[in-house]
Amino acid sequence: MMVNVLFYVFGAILVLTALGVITARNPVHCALFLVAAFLNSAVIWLLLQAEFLALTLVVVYVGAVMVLWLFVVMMLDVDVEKLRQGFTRYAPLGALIALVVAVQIGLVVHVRKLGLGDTAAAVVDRPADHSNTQELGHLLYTQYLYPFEIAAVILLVAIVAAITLTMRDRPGQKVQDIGKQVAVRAKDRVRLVKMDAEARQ
Amino acid sequence: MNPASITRLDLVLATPEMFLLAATCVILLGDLFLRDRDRWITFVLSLLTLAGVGWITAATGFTERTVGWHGTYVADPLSTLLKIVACGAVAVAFLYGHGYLQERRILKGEYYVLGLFALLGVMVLASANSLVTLYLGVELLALSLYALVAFNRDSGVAAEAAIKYFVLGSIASGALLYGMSILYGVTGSLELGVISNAALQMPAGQIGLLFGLAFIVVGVAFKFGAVPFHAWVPDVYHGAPTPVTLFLAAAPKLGSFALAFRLLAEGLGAVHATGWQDMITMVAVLSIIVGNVVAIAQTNIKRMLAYSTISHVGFILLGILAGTSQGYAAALYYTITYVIMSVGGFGMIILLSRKGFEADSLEDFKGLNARSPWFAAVMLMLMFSMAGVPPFVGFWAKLVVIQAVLDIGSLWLAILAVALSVVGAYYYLRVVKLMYFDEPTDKAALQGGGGAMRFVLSLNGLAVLALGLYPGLLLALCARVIP
Amino acid sequence: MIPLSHVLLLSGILFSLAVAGIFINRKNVLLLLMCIELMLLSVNFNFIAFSHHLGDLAGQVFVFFILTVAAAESAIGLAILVVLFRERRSINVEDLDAMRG
Amino acid sequence: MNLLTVIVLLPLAGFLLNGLLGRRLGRTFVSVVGCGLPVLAFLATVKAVLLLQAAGPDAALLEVAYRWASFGAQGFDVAFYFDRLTAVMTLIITGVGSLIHVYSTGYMKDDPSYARYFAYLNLFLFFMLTLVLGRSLLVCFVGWEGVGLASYLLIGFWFEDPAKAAAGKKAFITNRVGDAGFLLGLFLLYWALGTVNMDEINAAFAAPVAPAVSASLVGVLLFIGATGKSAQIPLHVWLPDAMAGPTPVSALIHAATMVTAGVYLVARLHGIYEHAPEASQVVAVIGVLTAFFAATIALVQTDIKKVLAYSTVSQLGLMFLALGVGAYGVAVFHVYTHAFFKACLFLGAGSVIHALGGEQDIRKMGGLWRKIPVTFFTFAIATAAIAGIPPLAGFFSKDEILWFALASEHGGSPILWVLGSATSLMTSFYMFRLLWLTFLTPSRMSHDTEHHVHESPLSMTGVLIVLAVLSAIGGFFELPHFLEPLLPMPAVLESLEHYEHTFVFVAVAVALLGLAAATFMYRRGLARGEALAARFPRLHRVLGGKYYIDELFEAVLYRPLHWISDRVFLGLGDRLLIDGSLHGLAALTRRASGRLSRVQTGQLQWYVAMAVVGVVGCLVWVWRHG
Repeated sequence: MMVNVLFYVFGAILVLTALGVITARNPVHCALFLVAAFLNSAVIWLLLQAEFLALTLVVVYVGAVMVLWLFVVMMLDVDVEKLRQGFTRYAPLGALIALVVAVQIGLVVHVRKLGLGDTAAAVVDRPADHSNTQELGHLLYTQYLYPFEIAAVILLVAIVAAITLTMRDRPGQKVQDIGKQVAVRAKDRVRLVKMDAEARQ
Repeated sequence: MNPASITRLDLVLATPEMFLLAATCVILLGDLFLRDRDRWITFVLSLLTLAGVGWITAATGFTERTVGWHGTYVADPLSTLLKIVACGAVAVAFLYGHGYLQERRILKGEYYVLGLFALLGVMVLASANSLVTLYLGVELLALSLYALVAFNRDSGVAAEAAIKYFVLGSIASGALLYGMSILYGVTGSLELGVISNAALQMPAGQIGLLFGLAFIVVGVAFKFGAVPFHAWVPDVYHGAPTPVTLFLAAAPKLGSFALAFRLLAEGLGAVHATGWQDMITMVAVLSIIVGNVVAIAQTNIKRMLAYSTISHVGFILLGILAGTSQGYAAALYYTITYVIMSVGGFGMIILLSRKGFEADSLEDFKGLNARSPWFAAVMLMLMFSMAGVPPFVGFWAKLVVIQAVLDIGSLWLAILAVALSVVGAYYYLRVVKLMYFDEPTDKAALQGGGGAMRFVLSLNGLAVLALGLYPGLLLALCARVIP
Repeated sequence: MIPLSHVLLLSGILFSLAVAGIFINRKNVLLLLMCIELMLLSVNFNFIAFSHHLGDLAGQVFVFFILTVAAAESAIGLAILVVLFRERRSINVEDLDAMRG
Repeated sequence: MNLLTVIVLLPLAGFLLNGLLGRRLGRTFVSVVGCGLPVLAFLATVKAVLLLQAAGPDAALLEVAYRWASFGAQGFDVAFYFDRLTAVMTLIITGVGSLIHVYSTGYMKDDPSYARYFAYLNLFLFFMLTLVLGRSLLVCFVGWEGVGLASYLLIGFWFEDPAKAAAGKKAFITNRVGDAGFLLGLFLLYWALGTVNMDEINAAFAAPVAPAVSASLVGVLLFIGATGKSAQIPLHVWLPDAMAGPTPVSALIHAATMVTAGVYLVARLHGIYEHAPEASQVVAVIGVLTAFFAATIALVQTDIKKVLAYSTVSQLGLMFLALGVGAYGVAVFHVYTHAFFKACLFLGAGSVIHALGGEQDIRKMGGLWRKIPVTFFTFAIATAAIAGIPPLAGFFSKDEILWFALASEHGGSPILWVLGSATSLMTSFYMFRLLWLTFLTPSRMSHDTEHHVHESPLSMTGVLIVLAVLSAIGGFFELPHFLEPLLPMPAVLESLEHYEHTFVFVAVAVALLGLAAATFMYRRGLARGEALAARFPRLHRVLGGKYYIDELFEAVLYRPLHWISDRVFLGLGDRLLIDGSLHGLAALTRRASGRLSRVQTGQLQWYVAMAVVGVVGCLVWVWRHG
């Protein structure tokens, strides 16, 4: 019972934060709303016994990915006021679309229950020492090893792509070449010139 | 032995992928130590890699359907064929693009690395036997392509194309995933074989299944670039650097076919008639109409070919919607011939371009016959083939697809397809007219492309003719790999 | 015990909010990317709910992969955005119309 | 030895040799290859005909060149099929083709693209032979498309002139419309019968169990293809424009061979049409209407090639009329005689144009018979032949067409006969008008032009003489009888059986009437009459009696016909029907294209909106079916 109450409370907050994401004026606020949405989701996932994923969401997603987002938001430093012009013009349209999609989805998943009927959940009570993490880990490294490796490749692609696209060595950029610095000789830097003394003019 | 462990068979099955991944990592690292003018080493290594992958795929090719990696991977004749063709397409794309990128000083090793990763994505898709693998294959392919499109960092148009591609592609992934999640919930499994069995058990018109299916069809149509989910195609083809456009038109279409076949035919074959046939029919018809009609108004040849791609996708979907073995074989045949033709078409644009000049306007093809009769003839063959004029291979492709549609008794679809291919002939013909009957605006000899590219491009044109004169071989192959 | 259909409904609402968000934001590409994140989150809800309901961990594994891919996607999307901003000095969606027709 | 394959491949070899090496090896090489290989093909055809004759009346030679494609159990072979019908067509193509190649060596002597011209001409022959020799409808279709391409290349041969290039495109696009019909018919036949071999298709329709497809539907679809290639209403628009090409091309492609491909197709698939009375009726009606209206147009044309072009359309109409009433052999007979006299006329016109340095307007000719007598005599014989003056070739074939139009049990009717005879009258009239104005009336040429008039070289006049002789005696060969084992003649209505000879006289009388009328009208030439009238207004009034009659003639006959031609056919037919349908469709497509392409606004959200509409559509579908 407690679980249900928590679910509805956090579910409501989640919907509100999601609304915040799409309606907030300032991109920084949007990003923060998104963080809040993720945190709420993590709680609900805990209620659904997906402990490992809930923690991953908080640690990896909120902790790393959203920070990256905030960096970019601030780096791009766009004019907030201009960004929201025309917002009200499109808001009704957006609301209408949201309503249509939500009603259609709701009819199928809630009213018709996906045609599955009111089947009882196959949830079994887990023993106290049950570890969701361990089980997931076991699956990932055995049954899902192949997809796991591909996921790794995807991350590699992301690294390669992000670096290719954003790192640039402009001409005239000043960089240190340690090898050259070490290999340098005195005669490369200083030239001793013998000159005759000149008479004062 | 632990039943959950990886067997020797699993390793053998995935040898091509493992080799490709290893070789790509070597290239990625090796390229760091190369100076710009030594970049050809990366190029040669990439080609060698592709040859190696092709060879390994052919050598380990499984004649029987073999499932491995705990049901996430499948090796069958279809996957072997798709992988080999994809390797060939990527190799040709690299070959055509090399000179172009070098001339414009945007040649970087990452072009090849990302291209090879995209190929890996196609291969993953070709061998996918579970929703997870399919999804990861789609994403691996898509992420590599987003980056490739934005590859020329000094081009605002390319960045714009990339962001559009990214946003629309991500929405497509979202829809696809939503569908997959519903499918998982309804059938209780991620493995295509289990899903297929579960779908068979269900009553016709099971709402949950259809609901998931709708989103999956949307995702597949998005990735194919079919109307009304096509909007990214013209802009991305137009904005991306030509070698990348060439790449986009080649291997990814094979991936899209694999996605459609694995998901719709293998996973959801049970709900073909009561499920996705109607939706795919609508999408295919719209694609053929919009693609052929809008192409007429184009003045940019890359955009024109983009719309022509949309119409070709419509034809591929016609084969798929038939839902019969012949239909799938026809669609596969169409896909492969489309890849050959479009690679040639974009190759011609590269050939006509030179440093500081993009031959992407239709006008640039004016009087090509006077400048180079041979390449005008090559382009003529490609255009006629795309228009579906016999004896070129494009005709056979259209013929088998229409045959498949007639076999399921859809006379109206066949009539529509034939009628619109007549409309389509108009814009292909315009290119021919420009080449043969107009004065060249630019009398300079062709400069683009080295000897190797010209040679391969000539072969490419001749292949369209040769495959049209001897269509039996490829047709039989396509029919054999479809179970 | 949380009813399955309520979780699915919640995820449906998230999904439709995400779609609506894509429409409402006419000015900032960045916000479109956030809406896509929201969309993926709703899909994750579906998988976790089904996984819970079926007593099958495969759904959770899928979510794990989606999270991975979403992170990679963010990285690439933001990188493209940075390139775009450098070229155009703007990430206004309405300015993205150099190609049309 | 694969004789049939050799026949087809010889011109292809010519194309490759001339196309690849021609520019380097010089004109002599090009001429020898360009003319020699078609002649060799002709000789090979003769050999094949001898073989065929030895084998018996309804035998056929069959040669499988190679297996093209196989789907499942069904195979597509590239096979060549040679029976009497094919023999006639192949003899015409290689024979007349060779002659025209020879003629071209003189006509195109000074053209800088000599090699390219011969390469295209050989390419055309290759495709045309593929078309008639192919056993399967599919091979036939390859030839069908190929001749379209070759004709496109040749019409636009002088592409420096944009109007000519546009004409080439018009021809190609109009033909594509017809091709859609052809393709659909082909698919339907394959779908229903599992074969596209034409002899097997005929057999299937003759079998006691009717095939699972309506013969009329297939017949009409294939006929749509034929209307495109053979310039019948409403797809006839391209042929007059196609005269932009070099004149020998007009003679070969647009008179003697390619345009008769539609006739060949229908005759070859007579098995379908015999069992499709509705389709046959369509063929007959379209044919006779085309014949009639094209003839009215020809009455008022002033460009020598345009007159001949409309006359070709009109004669093709007569051929379809014959097909429509089941007289397939007679139609082929007319193809055969028409090939001679029309080729002779076109080449003669070419000789005239050549002599006048490019002038094509008959109002600026006249009196040429003294200066270019060979051209004149051959032209006159061919004119008499097309007009149906006995005993020249045209008389025999045309007479039989009109007879069967009236008396055939397979759809003959008096209306068809009346329209056909009227066409015949007009044909005679406008052809003699042409003859008078070009050759016989006093000269209306400028002094400068007149000074340069010269007879054409032997390569051209020799060919003219050969063709004139053939036009004169060709009719004595009883072609319909020769073809009868293959293409049976329709039965004749019993009530009319005994009147055949009467109608022969009527036909001759009609032809002579046309001759008389033209002589009456144009004996003195228009220009002379006008000049006289201007100089001696009094005398003009005194001599007016003749002119009153002229005016009466004009008021009674000429004006209404002109009106019909201008208003009804050009106005209603061309502008309304063609602009309204074909061009209208093209314009509509282009406009739709412009509109639809504006959908692609570049706005990302709009793109998403389209997709969302798609998603919602899919969900609605689910809701209705779930």
